[in-house]
Amino acid sequence: MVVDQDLVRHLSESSVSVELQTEEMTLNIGPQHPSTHGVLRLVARVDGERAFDVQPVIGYMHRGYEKLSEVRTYPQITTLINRIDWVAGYANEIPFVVAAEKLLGLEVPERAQYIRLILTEMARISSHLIFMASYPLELGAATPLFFALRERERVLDLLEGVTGGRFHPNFNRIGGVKPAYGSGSSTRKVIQDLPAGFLAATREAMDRVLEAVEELELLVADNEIILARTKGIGVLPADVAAAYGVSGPNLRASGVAFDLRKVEDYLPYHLFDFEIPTGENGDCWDRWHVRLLEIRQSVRIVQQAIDGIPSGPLQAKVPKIIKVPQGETYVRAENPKGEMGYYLVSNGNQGPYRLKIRSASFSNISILPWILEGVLVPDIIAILGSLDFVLGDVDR
Amino acid sequence: MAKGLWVTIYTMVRTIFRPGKYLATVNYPLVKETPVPRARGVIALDQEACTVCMLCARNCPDWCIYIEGHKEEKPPDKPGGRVKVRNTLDRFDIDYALCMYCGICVEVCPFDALFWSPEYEYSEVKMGAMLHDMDRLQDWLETVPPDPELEK
Amino acid sequence: MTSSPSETANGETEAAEADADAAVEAATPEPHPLQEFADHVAATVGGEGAVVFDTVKVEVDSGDWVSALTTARDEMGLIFFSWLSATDWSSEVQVGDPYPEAVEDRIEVLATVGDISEGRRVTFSTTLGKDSPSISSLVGVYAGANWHEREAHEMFGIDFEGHPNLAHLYLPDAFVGNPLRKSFPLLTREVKPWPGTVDVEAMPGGGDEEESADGPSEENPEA
Amino acid sequence: MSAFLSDLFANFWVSLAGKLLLVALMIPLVGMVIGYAEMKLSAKMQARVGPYFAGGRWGWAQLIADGVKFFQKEDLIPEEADRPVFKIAPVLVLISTVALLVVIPFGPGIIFRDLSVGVFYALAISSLSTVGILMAGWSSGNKYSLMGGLRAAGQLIAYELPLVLAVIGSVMLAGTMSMSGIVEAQIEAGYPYLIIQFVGFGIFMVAALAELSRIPFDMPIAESELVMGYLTEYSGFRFLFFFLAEFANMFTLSAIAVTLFLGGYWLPGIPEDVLAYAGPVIVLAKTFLLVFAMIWFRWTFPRFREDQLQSLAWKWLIPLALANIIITGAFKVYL
Repeated sequence: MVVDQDLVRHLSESSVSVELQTEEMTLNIGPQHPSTHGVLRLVARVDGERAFDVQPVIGYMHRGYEKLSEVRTYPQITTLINRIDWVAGYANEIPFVVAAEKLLGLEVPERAQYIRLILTEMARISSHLIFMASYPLELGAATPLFFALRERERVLDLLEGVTGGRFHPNFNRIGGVKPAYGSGSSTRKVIQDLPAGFLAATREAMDRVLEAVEELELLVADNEIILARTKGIGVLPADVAAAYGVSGPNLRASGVAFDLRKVEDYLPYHLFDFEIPTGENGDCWDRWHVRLLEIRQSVRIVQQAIDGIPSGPLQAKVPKIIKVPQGETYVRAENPKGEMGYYLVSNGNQGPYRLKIRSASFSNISILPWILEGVLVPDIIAILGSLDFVLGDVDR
Repeated sequence: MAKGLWVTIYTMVRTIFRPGKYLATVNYPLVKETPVPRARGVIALDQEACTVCMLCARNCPDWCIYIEGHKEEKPPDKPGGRVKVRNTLDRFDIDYALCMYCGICVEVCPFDALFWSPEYEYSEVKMGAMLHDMDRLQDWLETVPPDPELEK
Repeated sequence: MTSSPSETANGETEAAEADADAAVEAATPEPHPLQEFADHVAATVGGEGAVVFDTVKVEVDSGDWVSALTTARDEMGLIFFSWLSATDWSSEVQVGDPYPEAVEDRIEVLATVGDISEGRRVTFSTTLGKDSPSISSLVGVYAGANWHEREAHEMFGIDFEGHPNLAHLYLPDAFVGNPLRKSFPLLTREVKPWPGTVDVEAMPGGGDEEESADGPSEENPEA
Repeated sequence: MSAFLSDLFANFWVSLAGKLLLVALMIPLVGMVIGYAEMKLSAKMQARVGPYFAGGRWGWAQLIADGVKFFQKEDLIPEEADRPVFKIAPVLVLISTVALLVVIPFGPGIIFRDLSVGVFYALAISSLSTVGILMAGWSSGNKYSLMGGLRAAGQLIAYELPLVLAVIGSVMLAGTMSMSGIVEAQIEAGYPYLIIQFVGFGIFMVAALAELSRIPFDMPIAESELVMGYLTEYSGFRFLFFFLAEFANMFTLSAIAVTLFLGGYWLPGIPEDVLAYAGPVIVLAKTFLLVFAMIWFRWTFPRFREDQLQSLAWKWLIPLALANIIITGAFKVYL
């Protein structure tokens, strides 16, 4: 009998492996991916569904605003900076003009302060509504998107009615808010105060926002699948968050009641009654819930501000060509995404010598390598979405 | 879960039966929303009012306004009067592909030659066509709305 | 080529400047409520504290950089890392306006840290030489310094010793140069002529006021 | 004339061709109706208009326009793809849908083929579509597709079991595996099996959603995670096949549920001679009711995570289905 020696050897050497040999795979999430909110790229090394190393790659949207600011005048820069975090464009302008006003030593008229505050809070509401819209979408629920966007549309319409821009209001001027249309004009000078009916329309819109927030709560907070997908996922302890510079609602979700609106004086927030909502565990659910509660607080602030808005001038007396005196200052503000600040170095000219833009999302997503270690691929998306970043705010 | 299902079915029923009240969107090319009067849609130019002072071009953060002009002598109104020198506009282009819609040019114009119009439907297939010349900008002037009333 | 905001050559803006100056003088308060805190921080970490326009700024020696911030974190409770960046102080400026008075050529590294309870914040600053600036990395103290230091590295060419991965953050790997240095030209403004150079004539109606509003004097010598 | 017609249809080949034509026409038709319903209903649930332009009124021609668009598109096949498998996969998915339609009774005697093992056949064929999905994911040469395909495979294994176990109750009660036999048994009993098999019905619908990979079980597609999962690399008419198959599959699986649990073409109070004509209408009405529920769920719920889906299947649905079988058995014995 002829025995195939090769076959025998092959059979004797082969063994059944009990340990499953798996191969690691590099998954390139982004820069074009439906849920990276723009051009964020994550290089994830995954073993099956579990990622053991995720490295973000940013810079696809770097526009060099810090350099561009050095060749522009102060009024021109507000045009640029409301494109940093474009879902809350208005809020970006505030710390910058406040920084310039600080160097100039200007007192901003009360009415202008109130208008700034109302519009900032409306920008916060619209930004948080975008989060309310996009976050369930990342978990697969499409309908909350439209409920949130519908209300955001209402808020943006009001913003547009005042400023003329939905996303890029460019409404703040050093010393106040945009004073007049054709300001140099000797023939036709139109003051840009709030348009008639704005206060009543805002009051109504705020009520509608509250209704929509209730609906969103029913749709999202009442859903067991959402809870299963977010509770205990992506837990961020407060001390780690602080060390990475994670700020805003993401920090408050970790249980820290810290809000720059309470401790800084860039806008007269001390006149109004509002609370700082905080989370308990710092997980994805808390980050969602804190933002939901913040919408309610912002609505409260807007309602109070509308009731108490004083009349008066819209702008302090400023020279026509603004030259900011020498000096340097750092002004930070509580933006919808977190701490937004400008370190302004002026050399006494029409434009800044150096402008450092501290944007919230940049620090907020620097936590990603830490927080995404060892999570499942669906959780990458859940955590990513819960951090609520905007790529313009990351790359500047 | 049940509450979420209730929200969607409730919205569906009320949207079907009272679309006028509850519909959040419009059939865009068929129905159009009116933009607010202050909306920064497109910049209109009043050629008559422009004195070619270059202020807008110089204040533009993007350098997207191109102006050329020349001096023109006007005969005196009365015989024996002074000969008037007037600046005449030869070229006034705004490159909307570059424009950031900040409105600084409109604000700095001392002669009320520039206005914002809320008109928005002027997209083009080719980028070069986004450069509007002075005649096109003049045409936008008709769409400029009166200023809104102010809140007291 | 200087190409945008710069001082105006003619003297018509003097009145406006005087206005601004007066406003500044009137509003700068002398003893600042934060001065005490600034002195306290400076004494604890070993440096010089000042309050500039409501910002507590503490200057430390570049050799004490890490130890100063460690002290700030551990003893002052400043656990929140806000940002780290730098300023290129230079008398020769490629783009934008130079400093009016001569400045010592140096790179100033800035880092702002704060607490997350009372809202106190301190901007630490240290000075480095212009040629191959180098400083110890803060990553061991504040984990968040990682990206900020990478940004400062590519933008200013500062070498952070001990940084785990000092690669480019925004720019392509092959990019040469440090864009935020004052010696780095801004290409977009180099390749296109300024449309404001064309000048027809001084305006008949507006007088000289409008002229003073225009931009760089170099490009518009008539103005 | 009618004698000629009946003679003609008595011919095996002619009747086969006629039935094939009918089935082949029904799939795109049903797919389009459901696709349109999904677009329009989801729009209303979100306070939107939905399609309104194509066709003039209510956008009724939207899906026809979409279909034409898909056929015009370039048929892209990635270089790294396993070409034959990549090409076959969408066809396989569509075929499984067509084949399912064959055993659904639309009225007394109105059935393409009354198999004695109809239920068995339906369940076997319905899992074929998942094989097609696995093939699509595997052959695309794309990591996202691969993950989507593997998720689909995991889902197939996890949900085929509850699906099979859920229908056993009805089969036991009817004592037959023929689809029309089960309907007749329900008519005879005088009540739809839903009344005693509500657990089975619930499990069947959940498993059917998973089988269809629709929200909340759309992990194989999961556009926010895996871009489009196994569909990522498909374009043109191959994508259209998947698209149609999804909607048609919604219909067929709902029709099976109607047959097994909701009494098929039977409605209480309607005499039998009317049923012969009204049967298809009743089946369609009941089926579209279930399809509507599927659409409703899709536009309300988010999606599960893969491991949550697995634990739902193995820890909840399978034990529940087994318990249901035991209880049904006891019920059958003591009745």
